[in-house]
Amino acid sequence: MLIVRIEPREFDTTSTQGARAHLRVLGLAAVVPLLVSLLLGGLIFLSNGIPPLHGLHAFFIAPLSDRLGLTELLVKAAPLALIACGLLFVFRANVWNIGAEGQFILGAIGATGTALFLVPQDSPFCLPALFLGGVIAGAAWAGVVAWLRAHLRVNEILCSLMLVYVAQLLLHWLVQSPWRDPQGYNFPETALFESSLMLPILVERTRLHLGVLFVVPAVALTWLLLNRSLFGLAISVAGRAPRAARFAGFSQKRIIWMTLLVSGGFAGLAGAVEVVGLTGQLVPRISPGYGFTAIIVAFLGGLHPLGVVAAALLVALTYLGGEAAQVTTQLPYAAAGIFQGLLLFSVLAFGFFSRHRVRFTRAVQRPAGQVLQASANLPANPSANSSTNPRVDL
Amino acid sequence: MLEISWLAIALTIAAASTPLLLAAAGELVVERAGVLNLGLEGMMLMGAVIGFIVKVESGSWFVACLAAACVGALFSQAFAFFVLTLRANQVAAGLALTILGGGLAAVLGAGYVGVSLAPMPRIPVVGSELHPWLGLLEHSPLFWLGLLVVVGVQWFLFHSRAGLVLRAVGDSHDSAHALGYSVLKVRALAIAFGGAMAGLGGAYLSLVHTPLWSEGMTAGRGWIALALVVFAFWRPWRLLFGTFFFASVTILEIYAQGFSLAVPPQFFAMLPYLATIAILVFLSSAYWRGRSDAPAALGKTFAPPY
Amino acid sequence: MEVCGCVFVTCACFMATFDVSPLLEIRAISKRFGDLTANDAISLTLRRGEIHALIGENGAGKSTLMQILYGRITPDAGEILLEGKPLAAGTAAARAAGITMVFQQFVLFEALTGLENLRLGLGNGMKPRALRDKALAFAERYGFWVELDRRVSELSAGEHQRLEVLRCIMQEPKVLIMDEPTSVLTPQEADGLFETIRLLARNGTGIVYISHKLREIRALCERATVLRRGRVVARPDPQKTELDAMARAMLGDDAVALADLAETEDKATGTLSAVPSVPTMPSVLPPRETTRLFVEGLTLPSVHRQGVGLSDISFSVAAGEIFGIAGIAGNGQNTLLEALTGERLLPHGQEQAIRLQGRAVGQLGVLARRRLGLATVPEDRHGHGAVGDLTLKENILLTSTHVTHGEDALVRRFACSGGWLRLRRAGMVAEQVLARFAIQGAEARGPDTLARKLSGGNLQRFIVGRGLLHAPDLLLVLQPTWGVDAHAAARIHQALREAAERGAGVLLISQDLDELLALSHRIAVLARGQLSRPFICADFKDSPAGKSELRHALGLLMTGLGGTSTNPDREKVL
Amino acid sequence: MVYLLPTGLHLGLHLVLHASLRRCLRMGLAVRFLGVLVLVVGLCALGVAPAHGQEDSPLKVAFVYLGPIGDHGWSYGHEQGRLAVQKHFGAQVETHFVEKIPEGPESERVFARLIQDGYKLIFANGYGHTRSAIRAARLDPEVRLEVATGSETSPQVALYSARFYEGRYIAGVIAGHLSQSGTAGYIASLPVPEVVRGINAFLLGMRSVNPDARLRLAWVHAWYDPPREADAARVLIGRGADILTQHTDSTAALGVAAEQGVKAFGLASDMHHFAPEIHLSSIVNLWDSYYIERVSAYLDGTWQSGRAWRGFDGGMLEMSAYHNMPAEVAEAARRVEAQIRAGDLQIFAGPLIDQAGAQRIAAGAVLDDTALLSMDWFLDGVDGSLP
Repeated sequence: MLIVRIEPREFDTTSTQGARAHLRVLGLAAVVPLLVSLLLGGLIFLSNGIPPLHGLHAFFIAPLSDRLGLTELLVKAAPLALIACGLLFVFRANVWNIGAEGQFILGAIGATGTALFLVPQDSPFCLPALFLGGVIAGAAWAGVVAWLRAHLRVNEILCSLMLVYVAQLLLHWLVQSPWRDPQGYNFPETALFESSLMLPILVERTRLHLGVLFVVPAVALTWLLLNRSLFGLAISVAGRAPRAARFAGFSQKRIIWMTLLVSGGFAGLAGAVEVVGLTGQLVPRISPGYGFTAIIVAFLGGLHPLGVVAAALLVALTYLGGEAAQVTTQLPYAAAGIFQGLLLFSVLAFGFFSRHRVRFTRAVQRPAGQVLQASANLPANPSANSSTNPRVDL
Repeated sequence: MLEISWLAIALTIAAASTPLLLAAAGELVVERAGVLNLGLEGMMLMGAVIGFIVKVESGSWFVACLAAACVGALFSQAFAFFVLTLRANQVAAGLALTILGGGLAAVLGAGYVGVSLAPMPRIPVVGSELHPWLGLLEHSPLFWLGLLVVVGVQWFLFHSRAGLVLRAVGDSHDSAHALGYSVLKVRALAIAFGGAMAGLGGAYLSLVHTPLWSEGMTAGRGWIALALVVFAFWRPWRLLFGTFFFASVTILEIYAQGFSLAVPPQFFAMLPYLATIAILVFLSSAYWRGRSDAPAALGKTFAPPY
Repeated sequence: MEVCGCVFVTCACFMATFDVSPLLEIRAISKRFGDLTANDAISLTLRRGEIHALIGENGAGKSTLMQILYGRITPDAGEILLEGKPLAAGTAAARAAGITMVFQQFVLFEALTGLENLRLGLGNGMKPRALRDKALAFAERYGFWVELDRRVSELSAGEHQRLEVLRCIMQEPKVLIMDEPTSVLTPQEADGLFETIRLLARNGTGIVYISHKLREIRALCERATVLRRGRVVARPDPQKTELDAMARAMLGDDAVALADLAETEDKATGTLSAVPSVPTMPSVLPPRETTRLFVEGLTLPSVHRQGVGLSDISFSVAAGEIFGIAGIAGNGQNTLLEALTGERLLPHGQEQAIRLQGRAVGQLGVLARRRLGLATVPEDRHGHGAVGDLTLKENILLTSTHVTHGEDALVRRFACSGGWLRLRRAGMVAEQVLARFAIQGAEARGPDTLARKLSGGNLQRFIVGRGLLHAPDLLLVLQPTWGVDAHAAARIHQALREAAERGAGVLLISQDLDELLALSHRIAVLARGQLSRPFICADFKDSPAGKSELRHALGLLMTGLGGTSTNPDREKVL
Repeated sequence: MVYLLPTGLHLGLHLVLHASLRRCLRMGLAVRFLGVLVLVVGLCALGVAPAHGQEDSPLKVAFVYLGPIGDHGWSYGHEQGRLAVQKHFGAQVETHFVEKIPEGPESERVFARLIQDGYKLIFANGYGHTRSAIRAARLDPEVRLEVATGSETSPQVALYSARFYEGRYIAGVIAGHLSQSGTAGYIASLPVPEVVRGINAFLLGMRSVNPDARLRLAWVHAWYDPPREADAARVLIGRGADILTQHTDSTAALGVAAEQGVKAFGLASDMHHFAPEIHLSSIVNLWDSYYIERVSAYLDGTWQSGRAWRGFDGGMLEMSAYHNMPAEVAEAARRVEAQIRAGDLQIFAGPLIDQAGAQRIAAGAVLDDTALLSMDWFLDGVDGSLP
């Protein structure tokens, strides 16, 4: 009988050999998921009658081969990275805010509301005010979750998810009724912002706007807060051992509040950037699911700020690739979802394989006679052991 | 006239609630076993597209439904593999399943968009011409299957030994393991059942409700089914009320348009979500804490001692 | 013919009683976890109707061996024969073959009823009604009563244990493994359990009884196997061997070394609750000039529905004093610790119930109390006192934020008071702690070692060292040597004594009487949430008779039998 | 600039990678994985030189569709137009379509991508594509875009649409004849003037036959949401409608109508084969002639921005064959069609009374195009309101 055993992989990273083995496994864990995803993706191309290499080229490389593609990559990755940065705080604290989509929408609403009703158009503070409006609205939406979680102990996964739909409906109501552009032929969208309320474009004739650069300080701040501040330490402790957090004097409620507010604030900022940098108005489809995709980004990035940047670029690439592949190969746009799903699954899998080894061993029970010879209080011979238990290490 | 109208409302609500009922009944079993599968949407879409394709290609309703259930179950095993064997985070794996399912279904169904089907025949009721109320009973077989599944799940969980083991696994996987029950096997089976039911729920949409295939046609019903399980306090028969309520709200929203309510329709549509939050608040109140049927091991990863 | 039959029956009886072939035979079982050899070619035989003790320190390999026997862990080598037949792998196979186990931590399902738990424990498809009848019959036969229709979450700890035992004996097992079954029981409950065990043995069940309480073993067992570091080191006869000798076998040469180490003080070692020699006790009560902690009329319900709360607790801890609170775990210790550390705040109006350094702190949080000079060593090392996935230097920050006092300048200035962390300085401080407490296992990476990489004893020393870092005025210690090897225990005791000598008040909450007697100046007993009058140890110092009298009195109080256990005499509390 | 970006990306990630290798224990695995991944992709990207459009190539014409071409509705109709263009011009043009491009900011990238790929004339068929098209047009002064049912023009962006309401009116006439209850159901998508106009026209058609006719509305708040459309159809039938029509893009309503035995109209293309036993007729959009005309104009250099709005006479509309109705009803419908085509029948002729009882246009007058293009009120007789 063959049994599969899963054992933790421990590396003695103090010795060069151990460290090398560790690096080898990590390297493997980095390359293999990619290859697996590409292989499976290639198979999907093949099954749709597209030569796999051609398809993969169209998907992953063609979109990056010109200025437009590169700038679009950044434009697309920026909101993902911003939201995911915020999600790092909650996920590390073991608070499962999966309602970033709703917070993103509220951020867009907040920025639009500020632009339409609150700011005098010629004020020099109007742009910051828009972002502030977005951040506050997003944080407030997450604050609802925080309040429910911290004070009423409501499961945050479900209530943050429910609030996404409430936010979407709120957005639909706003653009269809009170905030609808009076000159807009009843189309469900708000009036366009004045150009003074839009972020400047960085590269001529592209959509690369100033908001994309917000990612840099956001990531730096996230890294600093998580790794070098007491707040970050409190988050790590609370996420891993809530009792230890209480013991250390980190208030659980405060951590829930703070992490959710930060996460909502980041999502709100992303929503504001989207409105102020790109659309210049509020439209019903302001988010193509950024909030949900950012969850993938956070996990793909290993819950690390720099990883999040790389993951955001990669996931943005799958979106661009999906569009590009549709243009060149007629593969449905949704194929991007396949690559995202595969990537996430592969990363989950190889995260596991880098931490555990799988052994296939023969069943331990051996014929009695064989053991009788080796027993009688003698320690079993290890070499005989390994020869009778052939094993395959993964 | 009025009578007909109420009858029609009831029929419409019943039709709209069936996919929710199927998917939620499956998810309820999964959650009772201690696993939170957020991949419902993906599994429903897979069921919807495969059911539709098989129906178009084979012409048999039965084979189509069977295929949808099988594909749902198979697809859910990908989730099971990651969550159980590889001990991956359930939230991440569930989301991955949703995204992957949406993408795969779209690619698989690309050639079937716009293909037409006659709707699935209903089970005729003898004498339905005599009185309109008897017409209430005329439904597609999947509707009846949904009710049967709820009854079956109720019986299974609370009156069968296997159901007891499943609840035990969801309550404390360590204890169940110590007693020699295979936690992973029980959970894998539960996830497979959940996948099959989600697949059928999706197939209901593509085979009965519309009947056509379109990308992303579940339009968030998987997430609602997830909320429904909470709504039902993890009790199968309460699912009936839950689905009825959710479906009523979506249907009555369309009805209400005729009456020019002062409330914007969007606020009407928010009701089910707000109601779910309210239920969650209620469940977590001091009275219910520790007394609710929420499985204690829900969402926790089981790592057997090696 | 009749005679023949008689002889045959007699023979059969004889065979049954003196069956030469053992019921269970464990042959050369080996198991390694990474670098650790948990079991090294262990063999053991169990006869029918025998109660066999398996003795060893924490970490000696007892639990691993039993988990292997029960099929939860697959051994690397060796085999198990039950009635001469090899046992297949897996828990299910072991249970089917007639092996059951009463776990130290209950294997019960909180959300299910007692009856459902029994159904799950029995592999057959018996109808619930028949099962209930059978359960009641068994409960009657073995003389205890269990609530079957309520959810387990609503039952008490004793009822949990009875349910667990009932579930095992209803399977009419051939082999019953009991892993420290008395750890949560009162002596009276334990006596009841012993009766049940003897009855089972008389009916032919082979029982493996795991414990390190040697007195229990002497009372119960016929044979014993002593494990140390994964090997069988002795097979004494518990009825004949001196307890002292068994303890030495259990501790091996370390015990001797330890005796040398602790020569000047005493021989107490945390885990050796059964070491027969009464340790020397502190001889003088320190002068009671400064009161560090003053608790008066503290009443607090438990957060858990079935937990034990506190009712009207009063005591005080003076500077330089070690105040011991004895009591079996689950009698309100956790509630008391949470109330004292500030993890739980007292309700409004009760601020005065706890006074630290003369200040009412009932409404102050953990940080504020820490600033007032409180340090704590909680019971759970992993997940409470330390976080396994964080490094030592990060762990050292856990109790150091917002604190600015300490012996030297580095300690005073390394901790952050909000905002940014000072990781480099924290690393230096962690290194100090590592060196001062001779902590092993962190040589390679120093303060960057993950806490979980340290062994239990070393991590506990680290936590104690961290507690002493800021020269606390009051040190709260809960079960400091639970599951810690003898060497580490001695070090920890020494550290506590030094802290008291330096002028700190030490509150030691423990269920280990030997530890308490060895360290404390005064000892009170916490039972069912109530605290007894404190005993001044110096009063009993004079004779061995006095010591055993004290031990006896404390034991009675711990089991809830002491006459004066209810309200402490407040006059005497100072 | 073009080459700086990937190089920078590459360098940055290289730094990430090295840093992470050094501190291998403390950092997440996936970081390194992604580092490697993006590095690989970045290097590949560097290796591929940007493609430049070649001269003397055929005119590249792109079609951007809101829905799937298989919807047998709106996008399907446009796809028929594209095929006609390709057939008409042969090697002179190269056409290409992109489907399921949602309205909103994301569509701008699709336009930009197409423009970058050298497409010079782009047709899009969602009103929400308008703003994106205007913005994207700035990328290339030579590019011309056209948006069907769009909201605003620019020098590079033209709008085109059909006078669907003419077909709606004829459908209303048929419904007026056939409806037993005098009540028809109308599944509406979004409250844009386009939809509002169709609803009013349908009611006017019905009332031209049966002055007491009523029209019930059900909004589904989407152009394409089959399950919701099916729900709405069921609700309308439940509320007494015995004729269904829809202003959404799927055939779901026809499916429900077939199931419930209620007669229904199709939209955008001939939907007869979806429900042969209950399908009455479909308002078919014909884009062939318009597309061919505009492509020729671009090739000739005579393309001009503007707003094209044509009905039966302009060849943008036709009614598919009439089924499931008495011959005299079909005859009446044909007669009305001929009148509209000839300009003898003004659909929005006064007096028109809105729901609030106000007279929108007096007897003898006709609503002009400006009023039609911004219509946001319902006639008396419509059960329902603008959401």
